Amino acid sequence: MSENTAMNFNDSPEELAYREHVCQWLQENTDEYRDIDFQSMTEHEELPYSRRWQAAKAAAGFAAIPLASELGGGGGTAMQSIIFSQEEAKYNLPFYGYFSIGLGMAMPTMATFANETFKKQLLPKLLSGEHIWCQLFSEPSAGSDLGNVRTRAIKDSDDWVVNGQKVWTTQGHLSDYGIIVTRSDPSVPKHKGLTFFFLDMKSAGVDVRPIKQINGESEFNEVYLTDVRIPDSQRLGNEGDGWKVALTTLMFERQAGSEHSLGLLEEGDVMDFLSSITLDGKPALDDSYVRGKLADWYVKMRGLRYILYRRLTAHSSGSVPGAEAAMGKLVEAQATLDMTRFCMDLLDLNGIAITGSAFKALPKQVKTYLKSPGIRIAGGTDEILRNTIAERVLGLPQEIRTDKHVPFSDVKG
Amino acid sequence: MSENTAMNFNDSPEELAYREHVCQWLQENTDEYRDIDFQSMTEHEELPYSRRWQAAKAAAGFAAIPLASELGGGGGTAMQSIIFSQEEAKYNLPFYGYFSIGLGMAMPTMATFANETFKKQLLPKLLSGEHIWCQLFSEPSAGSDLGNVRTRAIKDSDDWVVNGQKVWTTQGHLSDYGIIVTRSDPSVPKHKGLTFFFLDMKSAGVDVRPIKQINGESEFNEVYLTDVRIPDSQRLGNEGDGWKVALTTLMFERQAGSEHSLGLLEEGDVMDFLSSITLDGKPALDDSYVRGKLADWYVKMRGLRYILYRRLTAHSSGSVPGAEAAMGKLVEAQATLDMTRFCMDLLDLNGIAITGSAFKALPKQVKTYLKSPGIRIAGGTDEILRNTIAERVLGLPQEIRTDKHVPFSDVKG
Amino acid sequence: MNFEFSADQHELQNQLSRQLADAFPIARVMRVLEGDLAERKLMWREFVELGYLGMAIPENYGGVGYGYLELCLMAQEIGRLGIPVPMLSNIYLAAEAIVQFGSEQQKQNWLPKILSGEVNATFAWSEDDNGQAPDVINCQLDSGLLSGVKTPVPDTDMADIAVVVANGRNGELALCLVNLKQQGVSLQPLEVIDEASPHASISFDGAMAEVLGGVAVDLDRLFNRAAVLLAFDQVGGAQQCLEMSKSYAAERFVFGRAIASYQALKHKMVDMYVFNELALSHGYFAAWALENDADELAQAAAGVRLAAIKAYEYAAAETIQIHGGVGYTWEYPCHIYFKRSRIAAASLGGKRRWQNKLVSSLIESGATI
Amino acid sequence: MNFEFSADQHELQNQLSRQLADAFPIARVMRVLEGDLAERKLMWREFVELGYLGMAIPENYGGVGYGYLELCLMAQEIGRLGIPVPMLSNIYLAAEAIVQFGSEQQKQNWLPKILSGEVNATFAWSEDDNGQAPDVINCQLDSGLLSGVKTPVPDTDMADIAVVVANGRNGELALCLVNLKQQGVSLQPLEVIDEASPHASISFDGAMAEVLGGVAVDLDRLFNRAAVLLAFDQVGGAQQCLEMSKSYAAERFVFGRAIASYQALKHKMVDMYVFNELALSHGYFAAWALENDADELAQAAAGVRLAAIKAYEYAAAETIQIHGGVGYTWEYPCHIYFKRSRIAAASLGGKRRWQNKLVSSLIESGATI
Repeated sequence: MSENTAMNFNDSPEELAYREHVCQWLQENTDEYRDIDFQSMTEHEELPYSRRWQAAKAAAGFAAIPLASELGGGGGTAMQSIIFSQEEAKYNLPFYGYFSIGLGMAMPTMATFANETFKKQLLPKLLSGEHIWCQLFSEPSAGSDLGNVRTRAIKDSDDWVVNGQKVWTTQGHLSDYGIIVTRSDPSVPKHKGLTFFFLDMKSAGVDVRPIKQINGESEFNEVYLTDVRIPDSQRLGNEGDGWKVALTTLMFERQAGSEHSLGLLEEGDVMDFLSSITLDGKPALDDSYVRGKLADWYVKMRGLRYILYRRLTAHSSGSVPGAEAAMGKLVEAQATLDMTRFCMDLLDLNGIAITGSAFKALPKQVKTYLKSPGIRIAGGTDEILRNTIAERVLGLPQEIRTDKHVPFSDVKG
Repeated sequence: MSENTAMNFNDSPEELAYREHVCQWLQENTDEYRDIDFQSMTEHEELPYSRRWQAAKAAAGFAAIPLASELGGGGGTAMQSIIFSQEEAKYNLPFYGYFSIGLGMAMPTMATFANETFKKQLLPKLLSGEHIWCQLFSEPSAGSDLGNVRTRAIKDSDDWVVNGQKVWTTQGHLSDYGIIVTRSDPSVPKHKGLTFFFLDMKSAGVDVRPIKQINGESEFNEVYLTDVRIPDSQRLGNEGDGWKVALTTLMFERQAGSEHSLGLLEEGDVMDFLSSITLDGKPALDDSYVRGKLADWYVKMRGLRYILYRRLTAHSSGSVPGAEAAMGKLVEAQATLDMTRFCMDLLDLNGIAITGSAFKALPKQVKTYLKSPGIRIAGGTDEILRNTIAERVLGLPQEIRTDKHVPFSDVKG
Repeated sequence: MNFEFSADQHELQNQLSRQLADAFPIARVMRVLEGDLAERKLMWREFVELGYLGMAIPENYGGVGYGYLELCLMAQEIGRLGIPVPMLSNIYLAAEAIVQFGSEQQKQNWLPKILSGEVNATFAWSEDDNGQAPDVINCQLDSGLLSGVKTPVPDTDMADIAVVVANGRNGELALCLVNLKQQGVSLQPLEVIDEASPHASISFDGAMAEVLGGVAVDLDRLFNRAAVLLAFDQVGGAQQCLEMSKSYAAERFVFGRAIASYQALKHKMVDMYVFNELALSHGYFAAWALENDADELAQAAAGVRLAAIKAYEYAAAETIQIHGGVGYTWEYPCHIYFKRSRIAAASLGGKRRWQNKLVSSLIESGATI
Repeated sequence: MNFEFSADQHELQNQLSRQLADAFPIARVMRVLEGDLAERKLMWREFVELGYLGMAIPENYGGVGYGYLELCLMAQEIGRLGIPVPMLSNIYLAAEAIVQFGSEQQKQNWLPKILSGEVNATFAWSEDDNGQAPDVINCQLDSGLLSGVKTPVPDTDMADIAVVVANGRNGELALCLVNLKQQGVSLQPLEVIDEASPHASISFDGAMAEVLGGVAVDLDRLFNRAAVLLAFDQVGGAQQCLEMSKSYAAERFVFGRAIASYQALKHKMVDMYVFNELALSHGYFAAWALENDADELAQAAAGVRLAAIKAYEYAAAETIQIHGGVGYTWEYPCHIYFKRSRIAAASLGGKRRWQNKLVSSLIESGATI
């Protein structure tokens, strides 16, 4: 329920104070990055800068602002986190997304389920960027249907022996640690026989292979696990409770992710581009076809921002973000593809060139063209997100399921 | 398979000869209707004219051109039927759709399944417009799912006693005869216990009640059947074969219907309207927003016409129209609503007025606004049509069905 | 930053929701659609008597003295129930025009009468001109006499007076108050797509008219303010369409399953939900801008108007589709919303006009999408 | 009226389909995407040797002497298999320009060389100008010497000569033939979104150029003709995307069911099918107009181009979506089509330009939608 305070679209006095604090800290701590061209660096060239920036944020309490302090976070508000992100975005800084799976998923899960020794040993290094973490959930036949995990874990004295294949492992090739869902008992229905661990990615038998994407880059990996031994002490949650632990992790992810938009094609990119070109000799922004499209996207993109603000207010008053957070990605992913195509189209044949374009704003759009199909899939396809919203927000009935209540070993597919 | 003749978008010599024949006949036989204002007539005022026109067409062999002669039709080609329709549309004539269910569905079904006495007695009067026929298929819980029919037929010596309720009966209130699907055996699975009849709509116990639509008109009816006796001689097909007979009827309907588009918002209406107005002081057709929309609709509406032409050529060489005919209604129904809204929108508040508009073309669009939701439903909703195309044209698997192979009396809903 | 109505405001909304649902059941709305305009007048009188009409108007003019945030929430509840009361023409436009542009004396003279229901006002801006330019007005005001034709004018079954958009003698836009019950004013009722929303052409032939405030008025500002309020009505209607869809789809079985379990309909309802949430969230921002008379009002109003048109038109058409055949019958309430959604989309000017306003305001303010 | 290709034409298409599938398996296409341009040259040589290149060109110029209907069907098969051969620049534009506008001697000189693969031509029209007006060309042809920059120019990895759109001395549009292997011509390769479709900037600095035919040429006519042929390539690609989607969806199980049984994906594939059929059917009309040089060509070309852009872009994006994660990997062939679909959408100018052309031709001809 909302507080009994007036709706206010501007910073409250407390927020303003926090913003000033953030601004001052950023001013004092970002000089060393200001003139570095991170865009043209390789991952390995950039990573040391990223770690350094992350360590600075951790030392100053900005590394995990909204995460509860008992989970290792800053215990701040979601609004503070947004304020920090808004201000941080104004500076030239190295990419710090390497740490987001660790901070958003691994850290709260570890804080909830790991023993004290591991927490003390690992969480500070996670927070400071010394360690990179990944998550090993998806498999070739367990994407939308996470319950379909086949990677097998068999108990062997104090260890578990794990065999199988994981896929879509973001930053797997850089990771020190990972969290993983395995099948420990195939004789019970699919959601009941899973067990959750964390593992050292340097363990024997872990083979990380980059997946080449359609844009030629490799952000994801396949991870082959061959007789990988995981100590039972690295089990998170009870044997057979892997599904529940995974849901908890995903809920943490949703909380962490709910504050940000994809930002592939950032606000202003489209407007800037359209301001810079002419059509048939007149400014593109005078053209009524262009204006109509622009208005459509404004309604979507700006609407998502307002939805986010509403969620933040709700979050600030203690409510947990529900599946309606899926809406943001659903709308933005499609809009990104549409905006991208539209911008490219207005330039005729010049719209296909990544280099050599006279239009400064465009290479970003062109690169986004090859990324946008991926964002409509990663983290839940449009169709899965619609199912989620239909069932969890609108309360509509589930699809008929033929794979429930039967032993996993009997499920088709 | 196509003939080995060159693609030709113009009339062949035979077609040209037929067109000339049609043109001449129309010129000679339409004078009496030329100056009559049918638009402002009531149904009962117009109907005698409609019957007279239908009788004239029947006498000249134009009443059911494409229907096989063994089914009572003209035995002509689909192309001839199109040519006749194209030329007929150029004249001011009374509405002749009253006879289309009779000609398209009842006549071929009767010709296939009724006994010789009935055929001799009834088909000529159907063809000449003396009798109007309706079909009694849908029920309150048997719309998309025709197999769900509950209207009960119980054998009683040489008669069947029929009780139940039918709905969406077009022209039911005008009809002399109807064809009807009933459930004769609820103890077998849903598609197996149906039996098909024709009945005299003046029989005791037949109560026809018009359904008021959202536009205030009533094209459809509910028909309540209370102890209606139908002689067994009026059974069409075997007892329990009602599903098969109904599918045959629907196939005939598809053949008859496949040659025409909905034509609610006819070609040219939108273009005419846009040519007649200005936006911000400039011709609407100069506006690039308007041009973009117009181009989109051209692609759809003109594309449908070319699809129709392709189907006609296929039809001419003997192939039976498949479920791809569903595509026409699917695309046109949505496009009609969109075009309608768009035209109304450009006139701001003037776009809501049926009378009093300065823009001659508009009242048609405004009336279409209140009709278009109906055409997205009648004859199969968008969703059912997509299922049909998916399963019958693309060969994709059916939905999981829980209502097959169980006695109808046990089916939920 | 607090992007939520207050607890008190939500409580007021709940209370309104209950009161209005009790007083104006769908059967009464249907009676109006059937052409029973006496019922409409009765509903309006009862609505006035509930005492919320002057929600955003100061108490010294007969108002309740809440604010625009509360008025937005009331609009949402009216829209949800599809109640055929003349809020847009009478309150969001005419009364608001008097508040914004009227002299002190005009406010004191007219507002209490309007808010008590003693006088019903309407707002006449549209003209039957092929020019389709927003600012091309042919009605002429000269020495206190008004001549020209306004069409369509809403709610003419009830209106006693009209606030009319006209050209002043020097060519500036002027608003004037005209008593409709005088010689020199004649009404010609029009058939429009919504039977519950009577409109007419009004001819003025040298009718006496009282100029509102100074001669040059900022009509855009008035339309922006009304657009925010109308958008809440639209969102309320769209939300109700989703609710009706959910209920019907849960109860209707086809092929042995509730139709709500089919992905085609589930995903359609998700799309409704998404459009509704986008519109509602634009509404939050616009309501704040309206209440605070913020610089962002023009942009916020255009944004919420476009979002609300989209949401309502989609929801109203698709709830008919989800209902199938019965959705197309007069008996089911879907058409109340299908008709209202179109009237709302047209009432302050169509989509293209607001797209242009939005982009112009983006360019002016240097804002980005 | 006969709205179908002849039995012979369909037989030719089947034969082509088999031959091309045998000769150019997807693995070879993938090799080109990996940057192996030698493989691309090899594929082109093999393609030339199949002997169909001059499908629509008279035998006395080294052609095969079929017609444009057959060339359309070949384009469809090339598009279906995503073969990275330079048909648009070399055959549909450059060779066609020589056929349409060249002198008899130019035809005899150049066409046999192009059709035998002895000389590869490209077509250079685009310039890097913010003006974005179709007819604003800055390249200047003066006394047989060409100066200016064309960018992007397609298929520059193979091209020996280019047909270049330039301004003649009197300001009329001119086409000229330029040997690219001469001093005064320099190439700057560009990175574009499709690795299998090399493009470059070409600077001409007083390069020797041979004017094609008379000086003023009807460039629209050439683009209209090429648009029809390219559209068949696009439709072939779109159809292949649907086929890949159907196969994958039949084999992939989620929640215990083939994903092809979920309505969300079934209906998506139906939408692909509908867009494809609309485009193909516009294609039939346009192919007829092309073959018969009908008055309707301009309208038919714009119609099929817009329909084909829509169909291909939808199918190529949605086949990735239906494939899920693997669809976004390099390993699966979806991206061949996703990239080709965008290059095709840009290659003869974007959607807005063709919308304008379509509506202009509708207005001119008094046609209706």
